[in-house]
Amino acid sequence: MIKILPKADLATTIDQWRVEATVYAPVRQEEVVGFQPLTGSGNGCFTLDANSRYPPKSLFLPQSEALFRVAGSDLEPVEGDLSERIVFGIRPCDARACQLLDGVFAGTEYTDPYWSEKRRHTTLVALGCTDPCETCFCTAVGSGPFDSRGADVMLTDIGEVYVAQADTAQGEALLSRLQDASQEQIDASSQAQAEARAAMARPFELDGIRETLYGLFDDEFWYDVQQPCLGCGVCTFLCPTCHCFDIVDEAQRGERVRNWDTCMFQIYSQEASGHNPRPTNVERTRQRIMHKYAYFGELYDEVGCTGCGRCVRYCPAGIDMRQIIRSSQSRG
Amino acid sequence: MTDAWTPRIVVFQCQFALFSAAEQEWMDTQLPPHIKLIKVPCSGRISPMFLLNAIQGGVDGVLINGCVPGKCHFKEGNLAAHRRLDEFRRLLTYLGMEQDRVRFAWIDVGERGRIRRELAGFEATLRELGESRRLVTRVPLAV
Amino acid sequence: MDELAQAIRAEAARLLAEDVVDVVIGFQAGSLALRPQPAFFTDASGVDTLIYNGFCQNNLATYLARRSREERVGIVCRGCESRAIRVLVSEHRHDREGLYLIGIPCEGIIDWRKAEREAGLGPGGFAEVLSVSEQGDEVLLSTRRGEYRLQRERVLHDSCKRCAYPDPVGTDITLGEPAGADAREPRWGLVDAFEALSPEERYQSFVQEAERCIRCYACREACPMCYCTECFVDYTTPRWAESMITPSGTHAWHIIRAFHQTGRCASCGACERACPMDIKMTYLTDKLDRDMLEQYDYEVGAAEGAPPPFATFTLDDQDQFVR
Amino acid sequence: MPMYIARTAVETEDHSLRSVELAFQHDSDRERFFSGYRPGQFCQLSIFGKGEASFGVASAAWEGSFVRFTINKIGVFTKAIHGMQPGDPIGMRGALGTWYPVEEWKGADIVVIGGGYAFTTLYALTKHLLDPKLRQEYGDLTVIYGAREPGLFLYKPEMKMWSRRDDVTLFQTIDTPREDWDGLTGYVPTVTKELAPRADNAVAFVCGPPVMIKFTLPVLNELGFPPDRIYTSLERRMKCGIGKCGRCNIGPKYVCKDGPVFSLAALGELPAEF
Repeated sequence: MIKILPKADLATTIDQWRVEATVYAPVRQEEVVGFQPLTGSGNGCFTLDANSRYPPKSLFLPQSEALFRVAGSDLEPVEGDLSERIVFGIRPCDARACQLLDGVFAGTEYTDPYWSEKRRHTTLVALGCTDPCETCFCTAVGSGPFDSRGADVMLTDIGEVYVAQADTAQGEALLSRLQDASQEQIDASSQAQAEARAAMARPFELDGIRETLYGLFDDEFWYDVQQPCLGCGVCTFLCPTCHCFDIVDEAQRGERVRNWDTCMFQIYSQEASGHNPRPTNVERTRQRIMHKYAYFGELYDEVGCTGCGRCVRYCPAGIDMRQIIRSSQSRG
Repeated sequence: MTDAWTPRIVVFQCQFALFSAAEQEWMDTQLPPHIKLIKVPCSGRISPMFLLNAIQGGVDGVLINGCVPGKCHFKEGNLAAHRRLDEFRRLLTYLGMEQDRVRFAWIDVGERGRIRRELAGFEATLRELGESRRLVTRVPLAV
Repeated sequence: MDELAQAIRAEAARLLAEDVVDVVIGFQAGSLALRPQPAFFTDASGVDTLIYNGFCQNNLATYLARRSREERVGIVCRGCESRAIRVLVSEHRHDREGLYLIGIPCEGIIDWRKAEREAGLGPGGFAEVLSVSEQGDEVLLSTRRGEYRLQRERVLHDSCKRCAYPDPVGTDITLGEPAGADAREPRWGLVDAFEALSPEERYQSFVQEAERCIRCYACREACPMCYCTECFVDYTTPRWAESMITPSGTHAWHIIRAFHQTGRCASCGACERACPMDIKMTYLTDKLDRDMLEQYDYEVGAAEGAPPPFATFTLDDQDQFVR
Repeated sequence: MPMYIARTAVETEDHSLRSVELAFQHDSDRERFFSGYRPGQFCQLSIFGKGEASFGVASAAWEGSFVRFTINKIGVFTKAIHGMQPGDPIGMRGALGTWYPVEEWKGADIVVIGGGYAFTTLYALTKHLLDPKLRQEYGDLTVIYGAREPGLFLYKPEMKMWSRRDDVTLFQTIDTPREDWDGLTGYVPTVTKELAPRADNAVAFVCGPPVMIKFTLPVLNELGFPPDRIYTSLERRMKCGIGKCGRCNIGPKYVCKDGPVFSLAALGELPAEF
């Protein structure tokens, strides 16, 4: 189903959506863009010129989430917010990240109810990237600026209107009231998509990356690439596909909670006995890269990176994932 | 705020600070329920994190009770405590906490009855300040 | 600037060739034009890639605590780095004999986010900065959409504008011409402005700033002074700071982190530059720095061997025991 | 599932290890647990306010309707368990992970090699094999068990019984000679080499501290055990127990879900991160 969403009608359309669901959109606070539930109407409430800095995976895997509460000697489930949600303006890389994480949380023998329930009640309206950023590399990791996997609706900006393509029943339901796109508009959107794709740099090819990395497992390579690394959690916390978490009892709150965790922290794999299988930043860096580019692929047949570029842009030590992959290939 | 409101006070007390067994006995057993006594080996043991935890947990006032300069059982624990905690109080005040919520009482030998006066005076100050609000963010531990 | 980079390169090459040090810590070009990267040179023939410019934003002293004490380290240092190193040496994190300080004057670090904003780039402008150059008071960004000329003063990092020590102290060699100690803005301007607010405004401002925190601890890791083996936030017995992304947890983090820097912070601003969420917290450490100066006449790293205020207590303090 | 503490016992002289036997609050839970449990698996134990942690099960199914764990007092959680009394409630998830696949090796000789307090799941395995209904389905059963000193052996009464039985051969060894010890001395790898259990038609199950495992595996290789007939159990810091929280992976395998028991052959295919 292909419809059009004129930019002039955007605010009213979103207002209509807000009657039945909570609409999340990228909102700028100071200089930081993040997804927030819209409380007012009008185009001024949100910003579409930049991707969110904080990854929208938090809508399904909040950074801190109570799993259950203890009341006396009983366990009480924590009432999650399961109202219908529409996420407007999520970028293809982040929507695709949600699809990859479905593999982790919903696709295996154990289904994570906290993730899955929130996913089920959410419609993702993705905004394709007609003007990708310098740090974007989605095309290199098997995706692209209009990859609609994970999204329910894909919007393509062709000037006055967005061409809106629905790929799922949820998406079709959302668009049902909109006007059909003309063939001319559809063609324009295909052209815009092709141009964006062609304009993107392709920093590396994925062929044989798994073998390359396995081959380098015990190589000095990891020592070299990790030297400037500070061992903070920026890359993993801003990453749309990093999903590791810690489970903690906050006794004072009476809750068992899970918090995002990161393989870059020393205590992440520290065992109670004091033994740490990843004792230095070298092993930890290797783990981060290999989880995305080797292990994830073995488990789910995809690279666990969507090329959003957040880790590249915000690394305080200027470490660049693309560069690491490239040098692994020239070294391996 | 009603008249029924009573400020909650935490006292961090150096175990050597009172010098008098009778007063210590009173502190240990007779304190009213709104005052919680936490004894430490020396005022130098009081970490800024103790203070922050108390303030975040909604205590209305923290009294730090130690020995006067020169009379520390460990020579200079109280001096270290004073420099550190006084600066920490300044930092919390900078962030909006009322300075008088943290009070020091350095008690010398022979100052019998001083601790009671300090507590009474502190309570009066806290009543004027009212309930602590800023920086109070933590679910208090049920005691 | 290029001359300075040449001089650093030559000195680094000499140190390595003459086996004075095992490694030289400096900068090299990163994959993004605005983001040079800390680099570690172990071979005189490899120093060609060493660079220096105003975009070099890391405090290199951070890497000292991460390296073996046996290693002889040459380190490129500006004012803030050299003061941080003094503290590290006084705290026995590294032996001064094992260090070779290559001092350089600092014109102030350019904030890449400000530069992008000023040029209307950044995420949203989406134009690639292909190269940068510094020409006197101007910074030139060239992109595929054209060139942007920026006023250096407008894009300097906030901490650098208040810097009172742009020239390094206690170095083994100092390259370039002294930058001079004229702070561009009043040194305690941030503290004064904050103190002028009402207590409620101060509190709300702190709360709002902390709200964005994602507890990635980039501020901790970027800080040369944060080298504890186990950080207080990671303690579980007792749990000093709530583990969750809650006001309680993040407030405790920022307050205690700052407080642990009392009398130790060299005001380099690396914590702010590292923050992925643009959180500004140097008004806390500035406040503590000013207090130390006013109370104990102590300046972090300004004098060799000066005892830090929290490690010295004298009976003269008596006068200050007000109650 | 809700459990309660049925019995606790101090295991070692230094009081650092304590065994707790847990009983089920609900019969349905008990049936479900024992229908699935195999020796080598672990459970997540949970005390609210203290957290959750993973422990290998140290009892065999036929021993009775309890589940035993032997726990080293080392952190917040284990300290809390040590302080618990019979009747206290405790939460349990499991059994989780893979097990020592003895059912695939009927007719073979079994060699069990353990060190320190990692002997827990190996005890479960040995005890499982000593089930009168099962014992005759296997060949010789040899147990090599090392500890730093005599007081640190677990399950002393049971060990005494095993040493008297003729359907199991038990060798206990301590690290350095002592006057009050007349058994074997020396580290487990060395002792294993000296005892040289027959490798043809035998399967080895190894568990112990990382350094012991590291040096025992080459010894077994030398003795002629091929990698697919050596199993070991690994330890990692775990949180979720079901392969989602990330931390316990070795390459693409999660120790909690795809382990903790791996054959050496399987480990050989993974990156050398253990």
